[in-house]
Amino acid sequence: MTHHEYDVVIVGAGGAGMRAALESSQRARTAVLTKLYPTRSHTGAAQGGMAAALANVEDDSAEWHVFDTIKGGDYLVDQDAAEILCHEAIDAVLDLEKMGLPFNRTPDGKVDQRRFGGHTRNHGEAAVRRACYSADRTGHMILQTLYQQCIKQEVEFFNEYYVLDLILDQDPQAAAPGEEVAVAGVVALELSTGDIHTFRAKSVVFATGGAGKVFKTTSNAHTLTGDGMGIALNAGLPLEDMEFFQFHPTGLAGLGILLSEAARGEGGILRNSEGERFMERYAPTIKDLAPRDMVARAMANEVREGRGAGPHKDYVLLDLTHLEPAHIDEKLPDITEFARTYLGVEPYTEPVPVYPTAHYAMGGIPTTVRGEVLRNNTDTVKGLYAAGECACVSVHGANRLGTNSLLDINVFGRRAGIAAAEYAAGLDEAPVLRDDAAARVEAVVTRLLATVGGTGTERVADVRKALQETMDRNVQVFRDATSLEEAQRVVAELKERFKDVAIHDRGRRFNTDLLEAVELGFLLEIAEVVVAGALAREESRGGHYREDFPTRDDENFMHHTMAYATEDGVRLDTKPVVVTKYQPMERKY
Amino acid sequence: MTAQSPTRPPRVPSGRTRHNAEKWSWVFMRVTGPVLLVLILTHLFINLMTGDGISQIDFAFVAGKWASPLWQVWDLVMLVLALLHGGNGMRLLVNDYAQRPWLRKVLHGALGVAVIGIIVLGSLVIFTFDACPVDADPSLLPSFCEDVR
Amino acid sequence: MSPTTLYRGHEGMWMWVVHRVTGVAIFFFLLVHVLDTSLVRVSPEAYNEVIGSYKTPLYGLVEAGLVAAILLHAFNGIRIIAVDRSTWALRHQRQLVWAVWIAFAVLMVPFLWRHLGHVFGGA
Amino acid sequence: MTATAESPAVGEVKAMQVTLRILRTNPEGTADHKPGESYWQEFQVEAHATDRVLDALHKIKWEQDGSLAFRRSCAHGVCGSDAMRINARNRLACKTLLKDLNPAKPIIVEPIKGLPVEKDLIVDMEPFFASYREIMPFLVTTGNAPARERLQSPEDRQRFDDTTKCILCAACTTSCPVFWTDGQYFGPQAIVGAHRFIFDSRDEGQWDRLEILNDKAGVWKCRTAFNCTEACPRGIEVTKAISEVKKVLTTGEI
Ligand SMILES: Cc1cc2nc3c(=O)[nH]c(=O)nc-3n(C[C@H](O)[C@H](O)[C@H](O)COP(=O)(O)OP(=O)(O)OC[C@H]3O[C@@H](n4cnc5c(N)ncnc54)[C@H](O)[C@@H]3O)c2cc1C
Ligand code: HEM
Ligand code: SF4
Ligand code: F3S
Ligand code: FES
Repeated sequence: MTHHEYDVVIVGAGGAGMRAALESSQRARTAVLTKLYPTRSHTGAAQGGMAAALANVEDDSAEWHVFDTIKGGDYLVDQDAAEILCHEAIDAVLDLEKMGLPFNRTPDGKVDQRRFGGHTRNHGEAAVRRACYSADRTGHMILQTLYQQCIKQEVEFFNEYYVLDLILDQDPQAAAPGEEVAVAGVVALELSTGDIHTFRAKSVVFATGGAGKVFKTTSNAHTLTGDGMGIALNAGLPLEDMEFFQFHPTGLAGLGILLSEAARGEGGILRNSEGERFMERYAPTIKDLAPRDMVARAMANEVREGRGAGPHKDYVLLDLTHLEPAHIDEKLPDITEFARTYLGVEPYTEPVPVYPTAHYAMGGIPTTVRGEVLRNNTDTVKGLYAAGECACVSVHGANRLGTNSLLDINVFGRRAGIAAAEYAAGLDEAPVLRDDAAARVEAVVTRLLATVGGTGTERVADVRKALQETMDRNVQVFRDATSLEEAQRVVAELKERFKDVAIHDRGRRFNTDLLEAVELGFLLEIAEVVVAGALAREESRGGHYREDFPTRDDENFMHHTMAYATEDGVRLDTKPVVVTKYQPMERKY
Repeated sequence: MTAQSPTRPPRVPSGRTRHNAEKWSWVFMRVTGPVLLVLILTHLFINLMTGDGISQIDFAFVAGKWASPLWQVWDLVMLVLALLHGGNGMRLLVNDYAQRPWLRKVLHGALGVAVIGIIVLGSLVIFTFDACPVDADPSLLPSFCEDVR
Repeated sequence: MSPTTLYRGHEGMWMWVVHRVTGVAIFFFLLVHVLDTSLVRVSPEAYNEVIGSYKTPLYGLVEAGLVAAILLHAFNGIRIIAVDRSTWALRHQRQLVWAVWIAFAVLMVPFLWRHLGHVFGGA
Repeated sequence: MTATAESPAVGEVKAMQVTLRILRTNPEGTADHKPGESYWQEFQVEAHATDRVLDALHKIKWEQDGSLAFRRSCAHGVCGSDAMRINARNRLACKTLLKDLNPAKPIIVEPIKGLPVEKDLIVDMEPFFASYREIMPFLVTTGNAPARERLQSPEDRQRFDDTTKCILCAACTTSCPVFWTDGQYFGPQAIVGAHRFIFDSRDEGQWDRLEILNDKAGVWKCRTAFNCTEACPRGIEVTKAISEVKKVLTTGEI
């Protein structure tokens, strides 16, 4: 076992982690731990763009952006956070440009902008061009640019170090309200050797990304298993609003690979089997560019009512055939290539089969606008920060607008990095790591490895597949009490089965078999929280749609969900929504 | 994998580049190549395709050719360029395959000696060549030797 | 040695191999060729004797191989230069490889016909 | 248990048997093999023609042999994790469909060549990333940053568009015969990485970068073998990028 000491430890090297690292490493001794090489992070898969009211091509204002974000999030957005997000957006984009990010340009050389769902002019009048982009690989460019800046700044990376546990100086659930709970460090597994490392740190920033792999059909990478969220939950911290999961309308049918909303921003049209542009019925003003939850539901509804295309009538069509091939090649080269490679469909001439795909966790580790992690509705954990998809500030509320996440990781990644470094600077010494800090990780690893060729009878892959299938079937775009209870039962059963999984790899080096088991553990915990939250929220709002409660119920549910893992299962609590300017209204487009 | 902190490359002052040896080697190969093409193909054509081809080659043939200063210069240029081009090509190969520094040194040395040695030898032969050595069997000599005598 | 397979590169990679191999072959031949030609400085007898010993069918074949090597190396060298200089050539490098082989064949066939005639046809 | 067949989206494709021959290496050894020894192992899996090689590898790992080690993340060709040698050519496992491989014959899967193998299909990427870091892959500017964005015309932006697509998968570098001969060569990826900045009108560090590439281990090592261009899963014209850098170095003009 190896021991390390740093001022700041950042877990995750996606957009949020590296943006934080750029700030923190200028101010404090910083280590970045990541289970993947930084450039493999899923930020690189983001396609469409990053929102900022630059007004480079059309009249726009940050205030309109704030309104769209709040309305898009079905009023569950904390409005103070949304104001920060949208006002700091402009500098966030300009900072990236100055770091070298190659945005597409307007003829006069400025950063070009395109339309995206839910982003409107003057509080909903018409779609506005607000998304700054780089073809259809904006996330790739952000990830590369941030990594390049990290190289320039000589940020210290620990690549392929898998963080398994967070060490606090006391149990946050046992601590009285107001009492100080502080972070002491993290424990990580070095994948190439199987060695366990402890990192003592004054501040820790979690930026571990999403948890899309709780679902079967997802745009998310195999590695997006909600580790950070799971670790926080295990450490006694709450997760916020986990029942809100975004289903992106246009995943490649059957595969879930994402085709960016930019396809519709550039003029693509959704059609059902009858060739009808059905979004005209659901959102007469902005049609195909309505927020994702609405489009996804509309699609699922078309399929349900028998207007789906294909042999099984189980998808709808994204039609790009009326666009110029040259325009497609310039603006959407990658996603059209996906359609060719994976479905054998030529988007120039044929419509592309699409169906909603699990995409984005609106919920996550609750934080303040400085990125400080909350351990209940009011108290923060000293020195602990979170940013990016694993965090919930909450700027996305019940439904995230497209392009607001790349924005989120930059704005709040930066804020978390600064706050973490400043906190570390004000602290003489980090809390001492308990002697048994690594014990829990050792125990987990040892327990799992002990099943090698031994007593375990379950396969990780089988349990995971059962989980993903039940989540797809029961907790997807449409939910109701029956489906959710079914999911709850299955997840509980799978948690039992998980205790009996066998690891087939006998070694310690690059034991990816072991990793998948650990990841499955996190997925199960997260699924449990998602389902519990969804069952309790007896209303429909944003990405959460209950068929048995099809309307929004501001009277009883205009609050965030806070979920805690306890001995006897998930404990749910609520947290008020911060409302500054915009009172909830009906959401129409 | 161990923790790595990226090392920044040593900064060189901005401006044009300084170490150009490999560049010139690259350019040299590309300049000499086409010249060699003309020189060698003509050489091959005259020696192997005209007259009796390969069977015609003997002392008299060589001596006959070198009686003309054109062919003397031709062969000399061809010799020098081919050796420099080939020698440099071999140097590139050594760089690619000989990993150990000492081996590289030895091979580079051997190459240098061979190339210089052969160039010197070849030039001497061409310039000090005597088409009609006095003590030779006249039947082996080019026909014009009779006039000389 | 680990039991890996041979990389299945395309024309470019194989022509790289050809260029290397022929370059080296020509180089070593050149060393020998200069040495034997130097014998003209020793005496006509010495030169003719050595050259005469080359006039066997076997050596005739070697000679043919050498010419083949030079032609291939030369034409491919031109292709490499073209590829470095023009984007068109770069994008059509595969077709150019075939052009190299065609040019090679066009010169090799008459040469072989003549040369092998001399080698095997007596004289 | 849950043995439901995955149903492909478009059209019905029937399942078939494919054989994968995988070059394996276990640093800790197995019952039959010494630590670090490489050996071939065959697996049969049930698959669809539209499946990717990555799906087949997952099937093996999930259903037959959990110890099979390989990297992967995004599963759709954008993260660069899973470059490997499939039927003796570098490709991304997640971008290679079985139907494009003649599944009647065994599919041969090996780690990429020229980097130390750590386990099965996992190689040590450190030397590769070290080369990338060496060419100063970041925008270099002097003077005060402007208040707004630096302007750049769409034409100037277009000049380096191709090389911005790189996902650092190493398929190019590890397919280059010159890279195999000696570990000295920076490799095509590093040149692609440098190209992306050299031709960026906003950058002022071009000549520092060019100086590095002008070195013994730099662009002049490239023998235009084109394996890199053919291997690049992002369709980057790698050899063209290298050639453009050579041109700048010989003409002195960017
Ligand atoms: C296909 C796709 C397209 C998208 N398009 C857009 C778009 O156009 N616009 C937009 O705004 N948003 C988009 N999004 C959403 C957005 O890309 C993500 O939400 C965002 O990139 C998340 O960034 P992150 O830094 O939080 O996490 P990630 O980039 O996922 O990074 C997570 C990091 O955490 C590390 N990590 C995870 N677990 C551990 C552990 N246990 N130990 C150590 N390290 C760990 C990983 O190695 C990785 O480095 C898209 C998402 C997807 C999937
Ligand atoms: C006949 C005309 C010739 C032409 C047009 C020619 C052209 C070239 C070119 C362009 C190169 C550089 C290749 C590269 O950098 O990728 C080269 C390399 C080389 N040449 Fe020639 N050449 C010719 C004759 C010769 C001769 C006569 C010899 C031997 C004496 C020779 C030996 C070599 C060698 C050894 C290399 C290095 C190969 C390598 O690095 O892979 N060449 N040639
Ligand atoms: S240039 Fe292409 S092959 Fe090479 S690392 Fe980049 S993406 Fe991979
Ligand atoms: S394969 Fe290698 S030799 Fe050059 S063209 Fe590509 S770098
Ligand atoms: S898994 Fe990401 S590129 Fe293949």
